[in-house]
Amino acid sequence: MADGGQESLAAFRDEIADWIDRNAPADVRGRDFDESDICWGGRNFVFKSEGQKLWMDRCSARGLTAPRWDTAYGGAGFTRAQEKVWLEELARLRVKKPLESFGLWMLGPALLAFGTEEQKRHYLPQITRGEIRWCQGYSEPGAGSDLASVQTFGADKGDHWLVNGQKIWTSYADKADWIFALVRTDREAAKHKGISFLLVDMTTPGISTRPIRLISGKSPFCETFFDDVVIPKDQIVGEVNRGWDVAKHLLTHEREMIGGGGSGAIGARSIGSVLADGDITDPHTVARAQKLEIDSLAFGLTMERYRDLAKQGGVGHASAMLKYYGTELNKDRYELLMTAGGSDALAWDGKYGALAPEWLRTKANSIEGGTSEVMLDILSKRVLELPGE
Amino acid sequence: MADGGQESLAAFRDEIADWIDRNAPADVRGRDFDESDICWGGRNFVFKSEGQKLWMDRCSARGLTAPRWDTAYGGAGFTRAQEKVWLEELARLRVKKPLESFGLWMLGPALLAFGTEEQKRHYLPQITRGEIRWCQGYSEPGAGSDLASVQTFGADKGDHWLVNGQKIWTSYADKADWIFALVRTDREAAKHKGISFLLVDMTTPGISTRPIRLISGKSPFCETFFDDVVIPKDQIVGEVNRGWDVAKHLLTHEREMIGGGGSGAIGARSIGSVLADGDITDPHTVARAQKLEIDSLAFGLTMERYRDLAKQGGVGHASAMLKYYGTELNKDRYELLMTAGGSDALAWDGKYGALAPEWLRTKANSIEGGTSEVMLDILSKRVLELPGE
Amino acid sequence: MTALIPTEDEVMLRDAARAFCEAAGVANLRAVRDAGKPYDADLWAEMVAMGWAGVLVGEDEGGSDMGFAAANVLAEEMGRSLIASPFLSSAVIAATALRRAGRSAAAIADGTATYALALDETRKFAPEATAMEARALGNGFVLTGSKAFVAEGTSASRLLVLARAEAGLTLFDIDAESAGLSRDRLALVDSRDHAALRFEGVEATGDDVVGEVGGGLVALGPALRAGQATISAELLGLSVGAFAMTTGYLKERKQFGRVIGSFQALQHRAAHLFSEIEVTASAIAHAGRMLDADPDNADLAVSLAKARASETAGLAVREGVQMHGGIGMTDEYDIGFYMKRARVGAEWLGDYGYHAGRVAALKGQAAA
Amino acid sequence: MTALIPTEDEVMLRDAARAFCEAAGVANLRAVRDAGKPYDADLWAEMVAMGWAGVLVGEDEGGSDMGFAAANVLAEEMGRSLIASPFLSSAVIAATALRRAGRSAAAIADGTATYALALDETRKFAPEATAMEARALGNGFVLTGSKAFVAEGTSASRLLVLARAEAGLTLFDIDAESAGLSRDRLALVDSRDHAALRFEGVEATGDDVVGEVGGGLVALGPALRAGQATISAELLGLSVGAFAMTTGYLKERKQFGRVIGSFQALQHRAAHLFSEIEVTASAIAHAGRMLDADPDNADLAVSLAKARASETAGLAVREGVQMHGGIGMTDEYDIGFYMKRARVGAEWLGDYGYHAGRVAALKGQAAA
Repeated sequence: MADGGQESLAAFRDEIADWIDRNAPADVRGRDFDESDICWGGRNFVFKSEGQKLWMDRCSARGLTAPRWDTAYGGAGFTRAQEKVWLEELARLRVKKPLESFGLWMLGPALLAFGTEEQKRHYLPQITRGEIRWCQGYSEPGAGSDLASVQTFGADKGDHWLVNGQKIWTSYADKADWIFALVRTDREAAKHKGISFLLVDMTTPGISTRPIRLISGKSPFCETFFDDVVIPKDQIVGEVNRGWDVAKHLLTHEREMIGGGGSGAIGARSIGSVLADGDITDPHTVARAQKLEIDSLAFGLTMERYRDLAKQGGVGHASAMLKYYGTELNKDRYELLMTAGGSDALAWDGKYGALAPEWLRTKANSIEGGTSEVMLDILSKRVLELPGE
Repeated sequence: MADGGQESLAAFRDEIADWIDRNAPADVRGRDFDESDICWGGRNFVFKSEGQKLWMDRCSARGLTAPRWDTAYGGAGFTRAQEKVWLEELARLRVKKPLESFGLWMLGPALLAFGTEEQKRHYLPQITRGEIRWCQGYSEPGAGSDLASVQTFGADKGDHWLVNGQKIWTSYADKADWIFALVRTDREAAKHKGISFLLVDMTTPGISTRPIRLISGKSPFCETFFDDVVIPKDQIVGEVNRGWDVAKHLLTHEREMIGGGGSGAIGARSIGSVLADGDITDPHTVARAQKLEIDSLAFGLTMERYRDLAKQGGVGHASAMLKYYGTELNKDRYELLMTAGGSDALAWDGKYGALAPEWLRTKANSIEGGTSEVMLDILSKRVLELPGE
Repeated sequence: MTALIPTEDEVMLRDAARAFCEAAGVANLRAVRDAGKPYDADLWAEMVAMGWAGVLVGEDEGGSDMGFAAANVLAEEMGRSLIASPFLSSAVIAATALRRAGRSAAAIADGTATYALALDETRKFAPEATAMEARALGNGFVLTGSKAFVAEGTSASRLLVLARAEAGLTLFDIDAESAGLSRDRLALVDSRDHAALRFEGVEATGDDVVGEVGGGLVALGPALRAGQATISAELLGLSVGAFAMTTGYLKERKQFGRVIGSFQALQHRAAHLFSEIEVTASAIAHAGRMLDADPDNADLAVSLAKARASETAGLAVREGVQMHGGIGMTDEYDIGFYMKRARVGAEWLGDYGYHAGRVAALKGQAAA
Repeated sequence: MTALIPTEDEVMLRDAARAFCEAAGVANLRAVRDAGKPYDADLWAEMVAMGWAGVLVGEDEGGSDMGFAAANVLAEEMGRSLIASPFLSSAVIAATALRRAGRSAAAIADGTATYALALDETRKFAPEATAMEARALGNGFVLTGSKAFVAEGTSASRLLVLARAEAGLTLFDIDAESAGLSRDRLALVDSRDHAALRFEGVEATGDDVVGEVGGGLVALGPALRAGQATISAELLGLSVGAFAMTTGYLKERKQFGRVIGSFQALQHRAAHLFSEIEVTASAIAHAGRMLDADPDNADLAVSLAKARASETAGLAVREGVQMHGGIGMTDEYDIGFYMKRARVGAEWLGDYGYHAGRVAALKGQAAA
């Protein structure tokens, strides 16, 4: 389909709407979806309904699970404008997305940028068809914000690496089929220079996982252990010891996903939903609620303005501001919700549902995907150009 | 007078009260005093009234302008307890203090600690009699918080130093008779090692002063210029190139004077005085006023608690907390007063008097006597023992 | 009034309490949680044996009668290590109420009884708005209604209940196993014992009234002040404990090739938090002294303490979790327990807004 | 609605305005102050010549009619360099009021008249509470009362005055030299032209009424929104100017042997301030767009802008002075001028609390 003007886009809209309407089963339509409705795919995935599986299969057959990817790799070859129309029509018709996954969000873009043609043709269609579910192996205990301090080591054994070490914060590692991981392959090189970006089948002997319990309760996060794991040499993306380039590329991607706290990814309850009972009149809580409303509105406009700026040529490192401000704002919002909710808000599962665990979970907003402190460092050094020590 | 128990202290109280009552002229009694009532002494001082001079002379004849100094140096040889009684009785009888000066507060203590016997006998009585008014020459343009980066240089000319350079923030330099100043006397030595503490007659050829106008209006501060100023070698306190020891001693003293923002030295209007009209009901201002009240009360108790701690053996560097917290609190107080005062508070001299210039003046609270940043550095390194870079 | 620093006796008490509480540590609360227990009964028995349960009970009743400042010392140390126990509800609040009303508190001191305070009916602390009905029946009363947020509510053997009789609010001292009373455990974030209570025609006799019929707030006043001061002390201890854990971590954790405590931005935030804790400590010390010296005029001191302590604890735990980074988010690490207890403690017996309003009202009166 | 980033035209306007305002610089305000003048008349004449005075006046009346977003661009640049002029009072507020009422604003566009808005009577912005009397007399009115805080009050040749007639609040357009009117200069901290006005039987004709008798708030509404948005833009520019001065200083000033901008604690505070300024800039951009696209529904956007701008400017100047240290306290250095203007700008046309309350009320309606 050509990258046409408004006219052909309107025709495209009709066409895609019609296709959705004809193909989306009842199970994936017309109601409020929650987290349990997400289709993650993969070998072990338990579909919520037959319709969920049918919808994924029908979409992937048309390349619609990765609409902007080339048809050669299982995509639909859409333009950005067409992808937008597809998503708009899904929303309008109240039909849920066919597939979500770290493969689509992260590994795919990395392979498209750094993979060999062979890798693209092998791995990408597995992702678009929902056959293989990926997880991400970056962080390590003791690394924290300093992601490049990778200790997991792959010893060069000729035709394979022998990997030992430990990853942490590997979301859904216990459910994933493969993992893409940063592994140190040269201990002598400078910190950022000796890392490789490896692809590993989770069923390889020597890999084990353990879920992490958070202060907010159960979580999708795991620890993942590598104990003499054999990884063939062709399971690398990019060059040996140049994995940091791939990782940086993906981190930028990730930051954009997590940022923008006031809405979207992080999710946010409205203050009114808890304050509305009208029995909270003390000036401290009222003033905080008003300020939060103001700051949230202005932050929402800022996300909009930055999208406009991005279209015009990019915002560069200033996007770190969105991550910083949005996550701090979201934490403030939940602190206020807890105050407004009073003793009714203190239960793990009470009058306001899971408000308390949500509140605790927001505390990670300003840690994951780059801490607030790292964001402020980026802003001061890259944007304000304040000198190093 | 012996350092007696409660009984002899009671007798002392009667005696001193009786003496005050018989000797204090009407001019120095029984009304609210303001800054213009302060007796600073010195060659050029214009006494506000005959009684003001009489009271200074009568007190100094009894050593009461420096009650705790030895009688050999013009003091009264009081114990700390006796001095407290003297001050209490002055307050009770609503009689003002006979003399205030940098000589009493700062140079005197420095001479007592570091001066020769000859210097003490020469300079201290001039101070207690209000004959010589001193000012302080520490800061330099470009030095700021880094007091030891003294650039004013005294070249060794055998029997004298030839001094060139510039001081800033020399309070009342335009009214003072002598200045005590930090002068670099060795450019080769380490930063803190090549400084001497010199005493200089302001009438010495080559010294000039210029008042500094602040954002809040006129101020007692001056710039003081040294242009080939000849300073005899005996006008030094302590050893050559060891002036930093003297300065450090005095800085501790100064910090204690400036600290404790909520009351005393810095002065503070009550919020009620401006908020009381009752037309300010917005939750933001009300919440800020309530919080300020809470924090001020708790800070007042903290000053009390630290005094108790000090009596028990000292608080060490934790006193930097009082300077930090008190001055920040006072700035908050004046920001709130300006909000509460609305447009009536915006005038240089309006419904609330000099509220606006007072507000602007508070901005210096967290700069002078060690910035808030320096205080936080002291707390983190000396009290919390967090490591250096 | 005694100075705002601890007396020699208080220093000794503090040192002993600290050693005891640190030996149990946060591990004790974790074990209590994992076992689904209200608190560690053996640990509480030891506290009783040390005289802590009787800290506010007269010596004639077997108490140690050490006073409110001493109770604060104990609560602060429990807060540092997050020790769960009926100390505040029973040994502080109930003991004070019973003693002031001339009733025996011997069972509290010797540990044969523990009390809970059944007061809050809505999500915010508002004693004056109590709606639970106490209908007169013969010489006694019948209690009907519900209580929403009762600390130690499932484990207490007795309850102090505020209810509305015809003559006004009245405080009752009843058996927690009374007929018509049901207690539902609330699973709150701090993993301690809380319950929602339903009273369906629970009978009380005239002897069960604490103080005067219609004088419930008078009877409860001194107990509330004591409880508010002591939860403030616990929150102060909690702040100190979280802060110590955090500065400890700052000194050992390395990132980007250096100890993170060497980063000046974190240093200044830590120094600021230190300052807030110090200022709050003064308010707590003052509240303890006022309660011992002039309890009926301690309202301002107590509200000042509770407002400061609630706010400071919030800051201490937020900075604590953030400065710990990812590890601070894991249940395996202790800092999250501090955050959860700080939240509940900030809410209980009046939040920041409630006590800030009290301070403003009381200062307004003083100025008038 | 147009995107929240400047159009090409706006970029050109901004660049031209920036060059002009920076050439004058804070030195211009300093000279105005030291000479005791309300503003630099020559500079204002140049602005008029460039079409700035007519930015909101129709082309049929000799205006440049560029719209509200453009007025914001100009105000932001004036704020950056603290240029004093009658721009807001005359070219924005009065021009909007007159134009909406179908009256001529030609004299504003060509600079032959400047206007002041005589509104506030007490220390806080409260148009609804206006008490000044407009007594009917024949076909006209007699105005009696006082106005407390009138920007450009001594220099304006004409006044917009809100007063209370029998039919309700009414807006008048009168000669500033009318008999019975006295104007006393207020020496406010920002060194700009402000006055207190006394009206003692000042006569106005029916023709002097802007809009309808009794419809004063209707007539004033669009003008107030425009003025509130534009003072917000000025405050944003002021924040940006103060911040640029501060980061410049951080990069050059040395202490303890290093550039102070290398201290991480200052870096993080600067980065936070940068974030606040960026977020406020979005609110200002949005208000400009809303006023151009849908002015009668711009209340929320305008109050959002004024609340954010007032708060951000306060933070920018407090950090500015503190980070400059001692030199920032001296009159010789410019940063203090920013602090003073920020204070007056935060107060004028409604402070943070006023506009926060408006936002809450308007959002409440929207949700209902």
